[in-house]
Amino acid sequence: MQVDLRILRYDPERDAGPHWVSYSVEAEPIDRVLDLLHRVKYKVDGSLTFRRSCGHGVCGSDAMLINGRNRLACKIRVEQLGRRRISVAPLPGLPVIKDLVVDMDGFFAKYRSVQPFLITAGPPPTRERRQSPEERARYDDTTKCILCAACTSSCPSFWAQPDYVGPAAIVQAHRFIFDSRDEGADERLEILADQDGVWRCRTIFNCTDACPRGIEVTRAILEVSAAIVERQA
Amino acid sequence: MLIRYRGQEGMLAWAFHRISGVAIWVFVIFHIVDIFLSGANPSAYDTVLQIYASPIGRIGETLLGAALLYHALNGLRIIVMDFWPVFTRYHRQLWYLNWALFMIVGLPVAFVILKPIFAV
Amino acid sequence: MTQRYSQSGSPRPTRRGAERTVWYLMRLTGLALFVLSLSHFLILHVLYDPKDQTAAFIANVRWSSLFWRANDWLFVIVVLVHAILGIRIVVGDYLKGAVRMAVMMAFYLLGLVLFAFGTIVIVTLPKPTG
Amino acid sequence: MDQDFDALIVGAGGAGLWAALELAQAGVPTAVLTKLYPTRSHTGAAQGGVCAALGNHEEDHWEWHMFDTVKGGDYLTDQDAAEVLAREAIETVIELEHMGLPFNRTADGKIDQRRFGGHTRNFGEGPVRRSCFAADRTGHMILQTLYQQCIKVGVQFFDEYHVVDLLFDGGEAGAGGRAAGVVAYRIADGELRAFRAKAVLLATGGFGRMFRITSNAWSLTGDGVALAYRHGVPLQDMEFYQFHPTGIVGLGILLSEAARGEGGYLRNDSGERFMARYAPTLMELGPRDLVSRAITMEIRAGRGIGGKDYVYLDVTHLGRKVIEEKLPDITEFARIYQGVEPISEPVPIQPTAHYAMGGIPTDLHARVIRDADRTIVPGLYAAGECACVSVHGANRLGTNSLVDLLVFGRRAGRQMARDVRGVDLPELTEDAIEPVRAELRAISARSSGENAARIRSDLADVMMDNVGVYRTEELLSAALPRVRELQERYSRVHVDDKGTVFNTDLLEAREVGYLLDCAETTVVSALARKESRGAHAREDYPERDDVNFLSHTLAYRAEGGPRLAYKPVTITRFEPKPRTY
Ligand SMILES: Cc1cc2nc3c(=O)[nH]c(=O)nc-3n(C[C@H](O)[C@H](O)[C@H](O)COP(=O)(O)OP(=O)(O)OC[C@H]3O[C@@H](n4cnc5c(N)ncnc54)[C@H](O)[C@@H]3O)c2cc1C
Ligand code: HEM
Ligand code: SF4
Ligand code: F3S
Ligand code: FES
Repeated sequence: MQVDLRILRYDPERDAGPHWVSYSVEAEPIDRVLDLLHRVKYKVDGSLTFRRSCGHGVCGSDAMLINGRNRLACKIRVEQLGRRRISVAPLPGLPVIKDLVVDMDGFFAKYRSVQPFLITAGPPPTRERRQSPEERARYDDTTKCILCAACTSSCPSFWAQPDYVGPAAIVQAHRFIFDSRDEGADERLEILADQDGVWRCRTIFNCTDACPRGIEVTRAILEVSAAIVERQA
Repeated sequence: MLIRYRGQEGMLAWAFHRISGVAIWVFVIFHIVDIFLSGANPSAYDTVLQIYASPIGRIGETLLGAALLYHALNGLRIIVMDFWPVFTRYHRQLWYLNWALFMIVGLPVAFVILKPIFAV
Repeated sequence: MTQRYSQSGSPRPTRRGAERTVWYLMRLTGLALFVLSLSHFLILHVLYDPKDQTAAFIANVRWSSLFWRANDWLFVIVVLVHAILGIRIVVGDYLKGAVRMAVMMAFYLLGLVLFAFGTIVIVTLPKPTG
Repeated sequence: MDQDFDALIVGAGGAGLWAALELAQAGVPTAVLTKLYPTRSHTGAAQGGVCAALGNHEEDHWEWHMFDTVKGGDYLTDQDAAEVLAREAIETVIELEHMGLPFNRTADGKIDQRRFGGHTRNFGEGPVRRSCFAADRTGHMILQTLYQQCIKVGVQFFDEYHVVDLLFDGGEAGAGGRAAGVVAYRIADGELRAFRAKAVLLATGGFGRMFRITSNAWSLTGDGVALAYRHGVPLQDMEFYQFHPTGIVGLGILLSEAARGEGGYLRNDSGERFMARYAPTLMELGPRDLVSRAITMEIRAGRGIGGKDYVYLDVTHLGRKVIEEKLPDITEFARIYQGVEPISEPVPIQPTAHYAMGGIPTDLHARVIRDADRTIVPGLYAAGECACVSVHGANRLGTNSLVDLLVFGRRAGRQMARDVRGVDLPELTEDAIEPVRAELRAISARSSGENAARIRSDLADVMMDNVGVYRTEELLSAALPRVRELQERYSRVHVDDKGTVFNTDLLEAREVGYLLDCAETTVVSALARKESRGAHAREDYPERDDVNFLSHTLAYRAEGGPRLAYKPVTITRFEPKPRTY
């Protein structure tokens, strides 16, 4: 079948601003949007620019705004979109570099700001640290994050407050705060209790809806804010 | 952006919450001022009261009630999730529950408030 | 164009602020308002009809007891705290810099005025007459 | 515009990151250059696990692991390397746990382990639980954990810097030169920059994109391998390319061996567990080359599902709980990409190009060597999939690649930290970046010519059809001229995008050139190896021939096509024996 693929294109060296370009592409229902983008790039216009690597939803390269929602282009089938008309735009709220490529440096800087690494005191034991399956399960959900930015860039609170550390960074902090082996929770909670930390979340759930890994993002955020409040009490 | 992004229930719930919060503000300003008048200038207050009792006033009052009821119910939904994050899993259901309660409580109230318009 | 390589280290957020308290207060006042505002609305807009609520009615019936005066005074305070903090969030999302400061100042002032009005009327409204 | 470091690491997958960590901890000024953000590296796609003889469930010894590795590699494995691998696997896995890796746990809180293809107890008696795992996201967790540690110690990253050339001082790598740095193309704005260093590690991963059906990422184009080759380093054992038995039909996306490790079955059209005929002891847990061949035989014999080119992977009998808890990701892949529900239906699969056993030859300390005498190229190192130590021999066992990254990534970092002390920075001439600048300009300057994507697609077809699971003289010698023709077409490649900002068109065209180099050496090496060993299955020479071919192939770049030489295999403990499972 023919699909009308509309792409919000922008080349800083040629265009005054972003503009929609329409491509008529042959597609199977089982094709993914990434396949269509490749079809355009390889058969129509090689200058179409987007990131992608793994092609099956595990590397987090190709999050973009597809039919009004943030998703991974490699993980959404044409038939799931249910329309012959597909629109593709770069992730909202992040500076566009070219076509579908956005600047992720700020996103990663926020990620780094929450101390996303295990903090322990004292030398490690000779064998593995023990952790019960229950303790391991406590933070399982947030270990799945692939830092695709679909969540952060879908958040209206982030659009309004670009300094908001954002759901992805909180998810990463959550992964350590609730790891029984970690001893850096205080420091991390202190960071997230910042003005631009968890309090910016207005429980909008766009992040949870957008997460391609099915992480309960909002829940993680609220667990962190609850932990901060608890620590205060 | 807000319009381009096809948010789902959570985003709608938030948008309504914000709009209703601001709307109640407007009313609160009027309301405190007019009550103040009831002490400072009772006759002026009674004139203002006529506006509240008029059909337009009653419709406005219904809308205020709706905004307040929605904001209150959804505020509670947020608070519940804040203190028991597991409920985020059911945030949609909670929202629909809100609307059910909104209807159950809101319709009779609206009926009572609006009845005099038709009674005249 | 930004320097496109990662800075190492972990920049710590510096803007402390009382956001934690604000967040908590919003929830506490919200809970209180759930009771206060809904009961207020039900009593005064449903059980009684607005057209009956003349100045005399307020003075004679509604604020005939100290309890109701205290209740409504509390209500005014809680509403104002919640509403000011709430609008601060909204304004902060859409306005920046000096404009934001100016608008918030206006709201703080408005809040004070409203608090004064509310307090004055509750305290000074004459005791029931006749 | 130049930038100086003591050590440079090209690639931020598992191998590159661990090396970076070692160097940073040793206080060596280090930079990591990567064409993708580090967390996008393909190490993150690895699912099944990482083997180490921890013995958390049952008795296990590193000697057994070493034996399995040697036998799995069809005795082409260098046994000193396999010994290092099996021994150090244990401490690196423990170290990973200390870094915070969220392994699944046993009831008493230890690292959980499961079975994996080719891993056995007591020298082949039966399957053993050796693979340490974190659900079916082990690679993801390794990549994340190592990146986290790099952030912790403040490693300097140059994200989205595409390395397009290597620099040498005092002649090419193949002629006694010393590594002097790299040239990187900053993707964001097209700036070319020379980075100078005393030690350069190549950790750029594999090159599965030269095949049509592959589990590999789009970015796995053999950059480091081809660049080393172009500077005179021979490529070792390129004919050994692993096909993983269970790829999603048509797409190649991998359904991990973990599915079989947890007890999944393979079935043909009549529902038979056909592995009983090929590997009666290990059944579905036979090594990958054997299972892939078995599937191919079934399909050829018309026993594919409905006579088509695939068979079934059946996990339905494992039950919802096991499937959802231990295999969540691959369950999702089947649902999303095939519309199949693994809990109730068998999943259609076919072999998919997966892993390069061959690559840049190195010694046990990840130092690149340039001939059969193991002459070292000073300052140049390689680790990970792009390297060939050779620990995988003719066929890699499942999970051993991750072990390889950890063990030899770590060794590389340590060795580099030792080697840069007291050494001066090499000399770099002003115009060091000019050759590659000219090459890139030439591509951009052509206003018409060949389309790089077409060339890559044609290459993928040739390689899949002629250099796949089974090979013959006929197929291989037909492939060679076609690859050469593609190379000729490549000399006229052109791009649509003439800009400087994020020009993926240009970089992908460059990558196709790397793939062509990898493909040519693969075909030439495969033609010359007239035996069947591990992943290299020649139908015209079905037997292993230890008399003539118990040696590693080295393919040197030369006028008119690669020149081959051979290097002996290191045998320490285990004499070659017939390989049955
Ligand atoms: C789907 C799948 C599942 C797997 N499962 C397992 C498993 O369960 N167990 C196991 O042991 N192995 C598994 N493997 C194999 C294993 O994951 C890989 O061999 C291994 O991750 C390779 O790691 P690496 O560090 O060498 O390179 P990669 O992780 O591939 O990283 C390559 C790095 O090099 C960079 N790079 C490449 N070219 C350039 C350039 N020109 N300039 C700058 N940077 C560049 C990239 O940006 C990237 O950072 C699996 C592989 C696949 C594809
Ligand atoms: C009736 C009971 C009420 C409850 C339970 C309630 C609850 C809440 C809660 C929990 C929030 C925080 C939302 C968040 O952080 O995302 C909030 C925000 C807000 N409330 Fe209320 N509230 C009530 C009444 C009021 C009233 C009477 C006003 C009007 C003056 C008001 C104005 C606001 C405003 C302006 C916001 C900010 C909205 C936003 O962030 O988008 N609320 N309310
Ligand atoms: S939480 Fe989900 S949406 Fe957000 S970055 Fe991680 S994987 Fe992406
Ligand atoms: S969308 Fe934003 S407001 Fe909170 S719930 Fe998600 S972070
Ligand atoms: S390409 Fe890796 S997530 Fe889509």
